[in-house]
Amino acid sequence: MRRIEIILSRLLWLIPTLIGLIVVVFFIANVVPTDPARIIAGENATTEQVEALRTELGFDEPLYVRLGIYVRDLATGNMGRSLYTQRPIADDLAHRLPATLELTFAATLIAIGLGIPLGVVSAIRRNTMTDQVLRVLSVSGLAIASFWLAMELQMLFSTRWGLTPLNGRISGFGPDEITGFFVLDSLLTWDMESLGDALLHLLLPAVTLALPAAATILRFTRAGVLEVITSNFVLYETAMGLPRGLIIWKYVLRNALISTVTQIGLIFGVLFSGAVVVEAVFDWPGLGTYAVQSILQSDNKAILGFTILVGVVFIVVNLIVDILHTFIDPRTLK
Amino acid sequence: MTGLKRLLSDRAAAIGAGLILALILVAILAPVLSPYPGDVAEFHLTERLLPPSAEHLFGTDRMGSDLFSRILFGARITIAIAVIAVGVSVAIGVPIGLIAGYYGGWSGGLLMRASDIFLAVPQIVLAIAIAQTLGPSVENVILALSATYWPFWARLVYAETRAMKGQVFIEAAQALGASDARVMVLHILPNIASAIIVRTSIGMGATILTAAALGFLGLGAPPPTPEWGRTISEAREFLPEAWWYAAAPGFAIFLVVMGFNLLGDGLRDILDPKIRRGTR
Amino acid sequence: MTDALLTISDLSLGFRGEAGFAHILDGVNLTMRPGEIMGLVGESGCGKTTLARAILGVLPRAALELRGGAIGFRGTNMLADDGAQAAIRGRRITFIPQDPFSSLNPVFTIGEQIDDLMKWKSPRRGEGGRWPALLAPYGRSRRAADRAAVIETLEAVQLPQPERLLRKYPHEVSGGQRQRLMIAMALLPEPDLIIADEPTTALDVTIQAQILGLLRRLASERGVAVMLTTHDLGSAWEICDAVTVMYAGQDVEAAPVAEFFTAPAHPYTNKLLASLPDAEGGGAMTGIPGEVPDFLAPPPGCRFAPRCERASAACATRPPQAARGAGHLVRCVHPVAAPVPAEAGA
Amino acid sequence: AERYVHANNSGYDTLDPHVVGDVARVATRLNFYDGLYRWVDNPPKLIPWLATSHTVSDDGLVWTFTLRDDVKFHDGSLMTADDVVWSIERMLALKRGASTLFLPVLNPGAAKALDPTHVEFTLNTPSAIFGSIVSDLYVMNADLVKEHEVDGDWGQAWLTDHVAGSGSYMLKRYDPAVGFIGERFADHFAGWGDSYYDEIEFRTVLETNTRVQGLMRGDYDGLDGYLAPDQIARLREDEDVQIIEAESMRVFHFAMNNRRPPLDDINFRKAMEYAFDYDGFIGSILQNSVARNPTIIPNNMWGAPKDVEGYTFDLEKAKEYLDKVPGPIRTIHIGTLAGFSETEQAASLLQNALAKIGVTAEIESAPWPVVNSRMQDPEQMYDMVPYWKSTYYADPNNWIGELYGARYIPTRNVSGYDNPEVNARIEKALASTDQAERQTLYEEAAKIVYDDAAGIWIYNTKWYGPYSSGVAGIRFSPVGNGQDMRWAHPAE
Amino acid sequence: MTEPILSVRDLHCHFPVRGAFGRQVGAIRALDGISFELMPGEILGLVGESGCGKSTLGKTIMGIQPPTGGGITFEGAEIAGASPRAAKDRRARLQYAYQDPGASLDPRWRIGRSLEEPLIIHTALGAAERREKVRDILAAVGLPLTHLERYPHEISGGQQRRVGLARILMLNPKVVILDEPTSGLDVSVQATVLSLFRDLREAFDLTYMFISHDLSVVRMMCHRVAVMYLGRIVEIGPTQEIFAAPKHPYTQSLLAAIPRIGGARVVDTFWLKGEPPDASRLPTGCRFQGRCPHTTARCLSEDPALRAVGDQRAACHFAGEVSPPGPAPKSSPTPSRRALP
Ligand SMILES: Nc1ncnc2c1ncn2[C@@H]1O[C@H](COP(=O)(O)OP(=O)(O)OP(=O)(O)O)[C@@H](O)[C@H]1O
Ligand SMILES: Nc1ncnc2c1ncn2[C@@H]1O[C@H](COP(=O)(O)OP(=O)(O)OP(=O)(O)O)[C@@H](O)[C@H]1O
Ligand SMILES: [Mg+2]
Ligand SMILES: [Mg+2]
Repeated sequence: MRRIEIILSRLLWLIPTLIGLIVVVFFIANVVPTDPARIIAGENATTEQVEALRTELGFDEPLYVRLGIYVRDLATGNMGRSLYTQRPIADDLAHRLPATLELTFAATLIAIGLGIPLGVVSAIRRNTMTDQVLRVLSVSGLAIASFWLAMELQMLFSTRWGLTPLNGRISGFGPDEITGFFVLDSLLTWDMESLGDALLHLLLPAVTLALPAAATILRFTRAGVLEVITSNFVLYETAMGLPRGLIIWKYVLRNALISTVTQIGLIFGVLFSGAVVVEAVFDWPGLGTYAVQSILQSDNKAILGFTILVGVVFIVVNLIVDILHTFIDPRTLK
Repeated sequence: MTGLKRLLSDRAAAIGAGLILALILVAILAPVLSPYPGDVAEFHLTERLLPPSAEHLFGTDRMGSDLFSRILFGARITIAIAVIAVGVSVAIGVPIGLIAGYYGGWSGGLLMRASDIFLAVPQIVLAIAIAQTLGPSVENVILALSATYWPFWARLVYAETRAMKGQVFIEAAQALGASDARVMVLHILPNIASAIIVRTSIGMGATILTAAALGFLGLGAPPPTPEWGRTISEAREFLPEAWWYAAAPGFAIFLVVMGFNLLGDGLRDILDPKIRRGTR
Repeated sequence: MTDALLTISDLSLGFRGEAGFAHILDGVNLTMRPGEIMGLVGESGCGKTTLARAILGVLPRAALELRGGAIGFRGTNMLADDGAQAAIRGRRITFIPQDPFSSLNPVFTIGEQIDDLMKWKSPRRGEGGRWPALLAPYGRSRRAADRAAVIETLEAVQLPQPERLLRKYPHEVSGGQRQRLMIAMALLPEPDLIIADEPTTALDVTIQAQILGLLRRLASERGVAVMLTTHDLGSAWEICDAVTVMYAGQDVEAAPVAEFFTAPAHPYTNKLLASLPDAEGGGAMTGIPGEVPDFLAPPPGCRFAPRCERASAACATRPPQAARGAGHLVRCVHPVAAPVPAEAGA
Repeated sequence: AERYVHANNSGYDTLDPHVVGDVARVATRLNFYDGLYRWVDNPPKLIPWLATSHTVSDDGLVWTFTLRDDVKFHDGSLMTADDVVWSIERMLALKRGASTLFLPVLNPGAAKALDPTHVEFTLNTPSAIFGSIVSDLYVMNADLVKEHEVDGDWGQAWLTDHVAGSGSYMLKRYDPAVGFIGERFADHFAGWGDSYYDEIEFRTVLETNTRVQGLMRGDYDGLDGYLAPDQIARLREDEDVQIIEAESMRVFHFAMNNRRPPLDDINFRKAMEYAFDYDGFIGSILQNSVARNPTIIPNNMWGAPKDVEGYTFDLEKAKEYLDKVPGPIRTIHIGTLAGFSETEQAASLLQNALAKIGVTAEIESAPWPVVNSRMQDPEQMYDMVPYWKSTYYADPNNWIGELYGARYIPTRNVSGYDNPEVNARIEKALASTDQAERQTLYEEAAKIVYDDAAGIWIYNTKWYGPYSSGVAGIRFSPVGNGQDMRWAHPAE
Repeated sequence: MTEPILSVRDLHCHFPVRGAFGRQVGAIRALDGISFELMPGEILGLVGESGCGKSTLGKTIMGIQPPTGGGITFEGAEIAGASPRAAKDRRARLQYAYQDPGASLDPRWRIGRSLEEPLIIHTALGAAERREKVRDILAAVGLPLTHLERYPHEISGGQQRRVGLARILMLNPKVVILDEPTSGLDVSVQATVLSLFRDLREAFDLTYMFISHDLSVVRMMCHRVAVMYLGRIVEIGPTQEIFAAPKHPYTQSLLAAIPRIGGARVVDTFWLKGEPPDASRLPTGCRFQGRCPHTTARCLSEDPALRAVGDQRAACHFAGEVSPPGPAPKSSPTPSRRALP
């Protein structure tokens, strides 16, 4: 009951935040020195053509009218057309979203799979060699520019050693589309060849993306475990002679995860944004590549749409994290 | 004084401080240290893409300029971006967070909602949107980073201030009749300063990474600026043969960000009153 | 004493930190018999908790430095680490913590925490079955028997609706109920000794009276020995059979409860009793001038000497325990002369 | 079945041939659709395609094309003159892509189907180049498209992802984020030889380095041909890769804003001409992979003046000219194209040389659309912009006319250069049908522009088509960039 | 009869309990109709279980916590509802000593600076005068001058309490509200701190409101005692009377719970069951009903008001008629302590 209330109130907060976001991003995107009408009209358009198009597309209207129109259209899922691809931006984004989500999920899984256990180990082996090494690694993980790491990994693993594919989500076109997630689709259609291929393509980008996130999770888990481990209930559980493994991996970890879970929401955002550059390096046909392309083409509406979509995904993920929180930490329901 | 000694006794923090000191020195002394200071703008077309050697420690770039010299000069840009962007963010975010956190209520809520909006999108995405709109230049990168980074500070300071407000000594000061300004500036601010300092250090690192990413995407400084992110993107075309071209700026970024992170971690250990009290 | 349950002899330990070695326990001797309720009293920071934790084996290992002595529980050396201790901890010796608010894990239901305890520490747990520890099965029949015991014990500590309680989270029950729960959990493994570290300090007087009464009744019914650490002499008076006083990491006096309050021999004990608020109102409490010594550089010998009016040069070496009566031991070169007649009103 | 895989540098966001006109995405137009004529080979020549021939009225206004009667669309229906008329109407209505070539000379409704195999276009002004641009009139299956029309959108929504053409390949798969696969259309009117590719796959691979590495790894069979010389050099070392060289018609030059001081002063412009290190740029940076092109018209295009040597890098001379420019000289702004490193390198080189003669220059990098829209606005135009002029049709007007004729100010003549001498010649050449006369007119015009130092002309791009050695039959033409895949086939 | 220096009338302080969407779903009635008077020079004890509203009462009087209803008169003037700053000067004469004095000092300020702060805020004294005054007061509370240079965490709990007092005394207050001034202190330290309170009262002519949950301390220190239960005063009267003959069942149970060293073990016979209910969910009628052994139907419906019973006043329908079950508290409950040498 209380959980539903929490979710509802979070959902309610979402609306003003989203509207605010749209307004802010809209204004940012419209301080442009460029003339979108001219870009749409194409390289060889005459001045009259451009003028006509400008009126037709409503670029003559004052900014707030255009904002109103934009928000109205947005409510119906219409983000306008991309200057560059000429397609509805909403379609473009929807089409590319699964690719980015697949990459981000894979990276999140890797980050969690690496970060949490290593964080726990680092904490319980505090100040040992293991801990020192892990700490150095995690600080390094956070200091590496992901695009650079991506380039270097690609250069070594793909170009030099030929172990992994260079770019893309799969060799050529993917398996028959059901969900848009290649790994899922190839499982659903039991296309093992595509599955292997897709996973191999996923490997480098996901790892690149995951490393800083894993480092963050490691640090938070370590700090969380260290904090929890000094708490009274751990002392009590230890004094009552419960096995160390049970205490650490069940009782301590669950408590330490409370703060880590909040981090995962933020990390998702980090990964999503990291995807912009990492996708660009690996030619991953997702939102990041789309965003970079839109940047190169000065396609403001597309960037606007991308930014809003990222905002929505980010907000939704944080909502999920909040809900998850109520399961991990029953005190939030109080 | 004792603070400095403590800082230096923490190995990680000492390394971090060392790296940053080196960065600052390099930035200041770039004209002296670099073997070819002219190569920031000067080309030697016949010496393009030479591998590292005694003459060119880090090799040469696509225009035949000495990479080592350019990396040294790049440090200046990096410092300028990080210091100004973080400085502006702090200058905006800290007062907002402090006031919103102290007074709370309606206006505080509004301020926080405003920062929520900015935080609803990963910083780099907003920064990209802004930088792309304004056009590529170092000034615009700084502007984009500041405009998108202040909410972090507002958030941090807000949370810290709220926590502080619950502290008995703040209530005691108020009960004593201290004015709001007095309580905020003399009591709250010094007590949350350590959190701000720690985050500033780590924030510098994060800002450098973001700025480099913008440079990499072509949203940063125009050529022939020796900005590190841009140098990496220039280098891409010449990989894997000219490996040094990307390796040098990549490592430079890594070391500097590492420096700030290590320093931040060390400062956290030193400044965190919880830990300090624990040692008593 | 062959019938001793717990024997602590010349225990000396401390913690090594940045500032140096803090010598917390200095030659502590203490004996407990089965079924005895022993009060370990002393002012804040005198090492009560440290001693309790030493017995439980939960002192922070990294900083700990053992200087000597032994803790024997029924012939097992609790300071060694040869596996026998693990079997005793939580089974033969259980623990009631000071703060019931933070000693239960906040994110698991009470039932789940008790289940884990019973899985590992129930008296019905067989020794055999060489399963890797964490994978050991929890048989259905034992589970049912354990569950019955849990319900029975929860009722014994007067917790209403035990079935429902098990489904709750710790934050959903009040402080008094939580402390009852801790008592139940301490009793469930059917131990020989319960270490209760200030179990009522965090509670109100009315609740304290309830909890102490409960603890005393159940302990004597079940024949469990209890070591109760407290700085509240009133609590000690209420439920203890015997009292040991500590000062700055040294045991100074041990006596049966009546004798302790009527015929204290150590100057410190006397001063302590004199510091109690006069129940009649009025009158001046003397307090004890001076401060507790620094553990980093404690005075040699008797640590109370610097604050003691009776101190002399002889106090620079620690006096041995001297018997003052049946079960009444004192460590002082200049004990307070004669036992004061009991009930000698003011 | 043999499949050819091509990695392309830009995305295939739409398959509609009427809304995009850029060279990078020419593959969908050439392979899925057919025009009335088709450009092939190098130097480019027009060959009959959907049309077998045409006639022009004496006044140069009425153009009548005779169509083939055996052209089948992919769905098997026959192409008729009505399809052609509908297609040109569609282009004129959408005002996108190649329509900008037609709009100035053709009004809506000015095309008529005389009978199923004859189409007549009535121009509103004579145009010597009309014959060259009908290759860009891609004919659609009008009936099919009309079925999918929504709200009078001329089938735009549907045609983004679908093909309604008669081209050599039929659409098999398409994903705007990935690319497309075409399947050989066996019934194509032009027939097929003995050897061909059954499938062609065009994939978008934005990063140059990835394309090059992919070709070397064997992921791809061919790439777009405008690679940096360093990449070409690397590819040459790979035994499994062949580089097909061809002189292109893509002139790299600096557009200069002739309207604004100090660039309105011929002495200053001359100083600029002498301040660019042509040899350093072509010789070192581009490693002599291209040839110097002294004027705006590509050397290999007719109409290019023969006796022009080209300006040389001579700072002494530059200084001399500069001294004749009165007053202090302000900072010069050079706009470069983000993502096109050659423009950055060229601008840096000029900046560097200018610094030596006391002129400060600043470089502003921006994406092409931004640069382009600024260039077209006289107020916002940079002082100089280095970029390429590509071949939209193989006629000198594509270069000299569009870049320096007053009629194209400000859209394509971004320098604002307006010289009556030049204008007269360009206008005359546009109206004339006499090839020899036109050639002379263009040669003269180009020479005048050269003497006026209206821009800095640097080189004519060379096309280096990188293909795997298993590919044969690539037929390069500057207009189609060798991506007309029907001629290609696996090597023996 | 002298005028009361401080009087509180029907004081209420409710804390809203908010559910989702910030809507109020209930209230914690921390103060629910408190009235009493404080005479110049007296020490009024305030006892009660944890969470019954003792600190809230103190803070509401101080203006730290705005009241939701009722009035407070200090030195003849109404001060309820005024912000601390508005009544700045008057408040200077009314001071509150925090429950945890360590926490009431800024951890980053040296003791000396903290002590000077009240003077900077309220007076126009020069730096030298301020320092002199600080030294005087510091001596009065029995701390060495060297402590001025220390940080709060560098001194002991008892010393922190002295610093807390010194800080309050800087402004020459009339009334000091001492919130649990000895909780957490060892008996040996407690003794010295209590005698300090007494000495200071003499030296500075102070009036104390002494909040505590330690009945024996209250008994020793106070002239009058008020017993609070869940936001109400359930019994108030002279210390002697309250301890000798408590009229309210709750007071009776409180007294019954105190260990009596040398006497019978109270834990074996202690009769009060249960714990106080959640302050946000008070029952109708008497708020002690759930735990009171004498509950009748009237108690369930009717909220008893404070009324005079003998020398004291109690809020119980049966005040004076009921006595605790089991062994009744002896009129002189504690066998006296033995004389100490
Ligand atoms: N891990 C440790 N490292 C260093 N000193 C410690 C450590 N644990 C405890 N001490 C010190 O040992 C002394 C005794 O502490 P202990 O907790 O045993 O006292 P206590 O008698 O239980 O006091 P209280 O009544 O306050 O609970 C204290 O001075 C404490 O600061
Ligand atoms: N600022 C606040 N907001 C909400 N509830 C509060 C606030 N302050 C106090 N309360 C509630 O009011 C009630 C009374 O609190 P108060 O601190 O006055 O109790 P107390 O008698 O001083 O207890 P203790 O003996 O523990 O100090 C408690 O239920 C408490 O939770
Ligand atoms: Mg303790
Ligand atoms: Mg309180």
